[in-house]
Amino acid sequence: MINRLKIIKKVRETPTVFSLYFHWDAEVLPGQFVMVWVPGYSEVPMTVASREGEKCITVKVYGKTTERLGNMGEGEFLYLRGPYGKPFSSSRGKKLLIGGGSGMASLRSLIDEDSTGIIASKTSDEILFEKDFKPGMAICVTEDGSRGMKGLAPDAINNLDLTQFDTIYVCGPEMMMKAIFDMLRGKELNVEFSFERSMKCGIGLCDSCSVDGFQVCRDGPTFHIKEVENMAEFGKTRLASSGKRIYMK
Amino acid sequence: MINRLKIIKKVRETPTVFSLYFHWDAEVLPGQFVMVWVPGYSEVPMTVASREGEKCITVKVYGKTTERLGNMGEGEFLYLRGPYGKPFSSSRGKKLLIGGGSGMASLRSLIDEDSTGIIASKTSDEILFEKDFKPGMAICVTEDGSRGMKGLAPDAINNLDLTQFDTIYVCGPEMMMKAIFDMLRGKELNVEFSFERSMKCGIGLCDSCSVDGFQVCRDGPTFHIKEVENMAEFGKTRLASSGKRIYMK
Amino acid sequence: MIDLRTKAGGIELDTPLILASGILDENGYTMRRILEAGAAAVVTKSIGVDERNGYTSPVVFEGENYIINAMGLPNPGIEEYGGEIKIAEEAGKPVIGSIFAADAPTFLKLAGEMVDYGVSAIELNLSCPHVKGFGTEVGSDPTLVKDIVETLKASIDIPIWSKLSPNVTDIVEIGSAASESDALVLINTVRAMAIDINARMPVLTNVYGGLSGNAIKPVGLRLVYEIKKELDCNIIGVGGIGNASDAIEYIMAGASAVQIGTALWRKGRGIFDEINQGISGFMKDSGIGSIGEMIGVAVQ
Amino acid sequence: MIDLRTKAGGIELDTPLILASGILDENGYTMRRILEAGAAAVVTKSIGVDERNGYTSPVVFEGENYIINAMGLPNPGIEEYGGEIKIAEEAGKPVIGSIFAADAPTFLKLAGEMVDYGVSAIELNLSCPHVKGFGTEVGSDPTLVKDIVETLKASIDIPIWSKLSPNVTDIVEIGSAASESDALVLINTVRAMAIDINARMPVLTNVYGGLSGNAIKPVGLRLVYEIKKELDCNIIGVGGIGNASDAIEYIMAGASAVQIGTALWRKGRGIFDEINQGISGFMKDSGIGSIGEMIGVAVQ
Ligand SMILES: Cc1cc2nc3c(=O)[nH]c(=O)nc-3n(C[C@H](O)[C@H](O)[C@H](O)COP(=O)(O)OP(=O)(O)OC[C@H]3O[C@@H](n4cnc5c(N)ncnc54)[C@H](O)[C@@H]3O)c2cc1C
Ligand SMILES: Cc1cc2nc3c(=O)[nH]c(=O)nc-3n(C[C@H](O)[C@H](O)[C@H](O)COP(=O)(O)OP(=O)(O)OC[C@H]3O[C@@H](n4cnc5c(N)ncnc54)[C@H](O)[C@@H]3O)c2cc1C
Ligand SMILES: Cc1cc2nc3c(=O)[nH]c(=O)nc-3n(C[C@H](O)[C@H](O)[C@H](O)COP(=O)(O)O)c2cc1C
Ligand SMILES: Cc1cc2nc3c(=O)[nH]c(=O)nc-3n(C[C@H](O)[C@H](O)[C@H](O)COP(=O)(O)O)c2cc1C
Ligand code: FES
Ligand code: FES
Repeated sequence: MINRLKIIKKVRETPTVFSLYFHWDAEVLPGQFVMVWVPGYSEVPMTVASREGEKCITVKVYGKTTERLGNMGEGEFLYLRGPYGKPFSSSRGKKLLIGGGSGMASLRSLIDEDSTGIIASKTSDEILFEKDFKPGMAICVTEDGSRGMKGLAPDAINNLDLTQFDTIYVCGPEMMMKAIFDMLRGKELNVEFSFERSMKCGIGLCDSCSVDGFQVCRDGPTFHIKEVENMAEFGKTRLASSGKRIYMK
Repeated sequence: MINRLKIIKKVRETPTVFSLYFHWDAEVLPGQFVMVWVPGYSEVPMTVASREGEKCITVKVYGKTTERLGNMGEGEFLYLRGPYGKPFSSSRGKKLLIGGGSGMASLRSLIDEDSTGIIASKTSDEILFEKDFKPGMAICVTEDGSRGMKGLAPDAINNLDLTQFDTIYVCGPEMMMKAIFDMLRGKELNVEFSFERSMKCGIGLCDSCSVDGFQVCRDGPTFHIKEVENMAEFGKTRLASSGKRIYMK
Repeated sequence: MIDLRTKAGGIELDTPLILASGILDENGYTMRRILEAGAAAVVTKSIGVDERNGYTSPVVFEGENYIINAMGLPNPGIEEYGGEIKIAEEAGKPVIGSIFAADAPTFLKLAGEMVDYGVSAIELNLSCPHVKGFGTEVGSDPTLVKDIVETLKASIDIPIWSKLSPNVTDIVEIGSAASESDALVLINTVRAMAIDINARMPVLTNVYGGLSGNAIKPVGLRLVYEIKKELDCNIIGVGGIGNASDAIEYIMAGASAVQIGTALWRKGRGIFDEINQGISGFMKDSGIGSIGEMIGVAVQ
Repeated sequence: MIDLRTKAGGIELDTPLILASGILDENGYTMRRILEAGAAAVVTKSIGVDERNGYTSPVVFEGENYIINAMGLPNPGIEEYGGEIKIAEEAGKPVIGSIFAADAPTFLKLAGEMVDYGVSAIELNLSCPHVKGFGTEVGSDPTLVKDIVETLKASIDIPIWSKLSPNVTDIVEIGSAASESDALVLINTVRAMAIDINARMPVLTNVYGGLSGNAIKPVGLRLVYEIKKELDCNIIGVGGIGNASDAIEYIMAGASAVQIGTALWRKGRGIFDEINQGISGFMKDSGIGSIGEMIGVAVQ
């Protein structure tokens, strides 16, 4: 079943990131996603956040389909199916949210009074959701140093006492998550990752999103650090659209 | 879905009528029926009664399929689908049950402290369920006079004050029901009939059971006398297995 | 008020909803009641020359969202059937006479009698999947189909509809053979069966039957779309239509009207009104003024 | 302990449950995990000579009890695929290599490479319904099918399975053409489509796709039964199997083993254990000692 939902509000978050708000009576838990069909273009996975009583997707423009989504306005319609995937196992307590690139979009539902954010991006332009955190609770990191710390997300972690957090949530490019994973593994911390592998079916049939035999669309996208520890493919290899094995660098 | 249910008890009611008891957790209301499949034979409609905490069908042997059913014993299996049909609209209060032939089987669920029965059959051998009524509450009518009154069901009705009954229920051969209908129509009595037209699908598709555009399997088998009043086909014509119109006599 | 009228297969219909052949159309009183309940037309049970009782029960198997049937083309024979049509016609709406036979001359004879009974169109059953010598066995042979359709078109003055089977390798080939028809009716049931593992045998006495209902909608839709795209002829869609969206999908795939059969099982006669209202509601919300505006719009 | 072993298509299996081609079998790690979860064997994604990305999304449409897919045969090409098979084989169970091509020489080349990769059998995809030039377009031509099967049987030493399509008029004709195969695998998906009435267009980018899941079970069962009855060859059943009863129905219709695909959508990997247990339970309750005792018992 494909849902057709009217865009009731559009917010420009950065020059390339837009939030599209809509009414939808489905129950969506933090970490779950939908497959958004843009007729005539393609279908892409997007995390859904519940914001201000409405649902919302936050789209970072990368290619043709996300560009079309970014150009959509109030009154236009979203076509989507879902929600899919395993939500984060907990969303309460003292939280550290580490988001790189559009990854922060997947964590947005979790932002509350108790959350600290590490928001990583290339430049200051692309810093996402800083204002959604309590003042002083968002740490920005940019590759060019144009905002906050200069560096990458892992660099920001070094300065924090991680044991103060009930849960640490991480979402971003796989190589960034891998770097963070390598820092945090074996530390008895409660860490949940949200994976972003390319998806075709979204429902556990096509194998295009799989990591170590787990379907990110079904067994994930959220995985606990304990599950990630045994993954031979994580941060190392993935399949291209054809199924050809590609080695990440 | 075809249910397979073990026969846990068999009771011989008359030389040609047998009750087969079984456990079944479906909710079946008085007046509803099932389609009983006898593999290798055929599939036939049978009313289900709830008796002594179990379900039960009471089979009068007419042809090959009912003969095979009559020969089945404890431990053998019934295959059936349903329940189907509209139940009687009420089953409380002071009741008069008029059953002819195997028709009394369809009324069995209704027999209680408050019921009076008119049990009609050809001979004394075939009187059904007399003992299920309170002593003195069952009036027997036989065509040959071998038990109770000599005559047909309608003859027994003449002696009763019908206004004392909250509901009158009638089931039997259509010509018998027609005779009773002709006696009772226009009398402001609350009468419900249970029709027995031959059935193929049991689910409102094949048209073989229809009376005046109503499907006995779906709109019936129970009909209120007010509904019967407008039926041009009732007691007059029916379709043969081929669909050929047959005039009843 | 939304206008639901449509012209399909050479006849005018108040709404796009027609009762499909073989469902509740053996008895004239039933057809009349279905017309009164909101069907724009009914197609009769398929009628042959001789009386047939059909197969011994079980003749239907009930799945969760589908039916498999092997009725075996029961029918009283064309001579006896006129009375039923007369009763149905009292509703003042079109009755379409469905007929089955093995060759063109017999089809012609049956059609001629149907014309005498006053039907508005003839539907040729070239597609029943479970009776030897009829239906699909006839309808999967393009030469025979062409012969039958052309013979009837040459002598019969009312519209001729050809009901085709999904059980063929190449529907476009068969559709072309039948392209002189005033409408192609797509689809009849998909050949199928059911087994009971406790009884260790097929449930239907005839073993093979035809699958209908919800489960075949994606198949019917595909055949309608394919024929519309490749042959662009007049089409009446049938197969698994159970709600307004299903009906609109068929129309957008190219159907000028649709037939409803198995859905009567779950929803009863009320389905005609329900779907008519659903289509009106959709058209209103979408700013669509007529059925014609929707026909085939999804075809790329 | 109930013995679930079966011999199907020339190989020995611990249980009758095999993963169907195209579902969770592009990545070696996934196949390995499915084998560990209880599948007795896996069939790989269909592999061709050249790398293909498949179609642009949407490539699946989700119905209530069915899926329509048009993946478009994405695959890395035979040269690249060996590594995945190696990973899958670590589970120590049979891996069957599915291949697609347009002619016998290409099928032969692909099969040769699969043999080198160590697969236990070859499955010929003669039935994908939505890619031009492959699948059903090949598999509906009896002469071509015969040529392909005989060419492979003459040179390849491991068992050859032919996976056939339900989208043909006469399955017995195609089955006969492929009868030298060690098993016929029935069925691939049924050609179908979905339309979105709001978008007013087909949902799948490729328009046409293949119907799978619960909705096609009665069709698959019929084809297995028909082939068993008419040709009495070794059969592997597939199509809409979602629980133990479905699997047993296929076995009673004549299948020596079954494949499971779309059911993983609703039930995940756990389905293999669930169905194995269900089959054991049924056999115990019914006093059946081996899978072999059930094969084809429903065929009349
Ligand atoms: C579970 C899940 C949840 C997601 N949630 C969100 C979300 O909430 N918001 C959001 O903006 N995106 C999200 N994504 C990513 C999003 O699906 C992709 O960005 C989108 O599919 C790109 O589509 P496109 O057709 O516009 O770009 P494409 O044409 O597919 O890509 C254009 C270029 O951008 C690159 N690219 C595409 N996506 C990414 C990416 N995510 N990171 C880095 N490079 C990329 C491609 O490699 C390519 O070079 C999610 C992905 C997954 C798997
Ligand atoms: C809704 C409904 C509920 C029913 N409930 C019961 C029930 O609870 N118990 C029960 O015993 N029967 C019941 N019947 C009748 C029962 O279905 C038939 O008796 C049965 O189908 C006969 O099958 P057969 O194959 O044995 O006989 P057939 O071979 O079909 O018939 C053999 C001969 O008996 C005649 N015959 C068959 N049935 C009847 C009948 N009911 N009355 C008079 N003559 C008949 C036939 O005309 C034929 O001449 C019910 C019927 C309906 C429609
Ligand atoms: C019980 C039953 C009987 C049918 N009999 C006929 C028939 O006599 N002639 C015919 O052309 N089609 C017959 N059909 C096929 C239907 O007309 C229709 O094509 C098919 O069922 C698909 O539509 P549906 O899914 O809406 O039922 C029959 C179908 C059913 C279920
Ligand atoms: C997403 C998807 C991809 C498929 N890909 C292939 C394939 O590459 N080769 C093939 O022979 N069959 C393929 N099939 C068909 C399945 O193997 C199977 O025959 C069909 O889906 C019916 O079984 P099911 O109902 O259990 O899924 C695919 C099916 C699906 C749903
Ligand atoms: S996207 Fe297809 S299995 Fe995950
Ligand atoms: S028995 Fe078929 S309609 Fe009633």
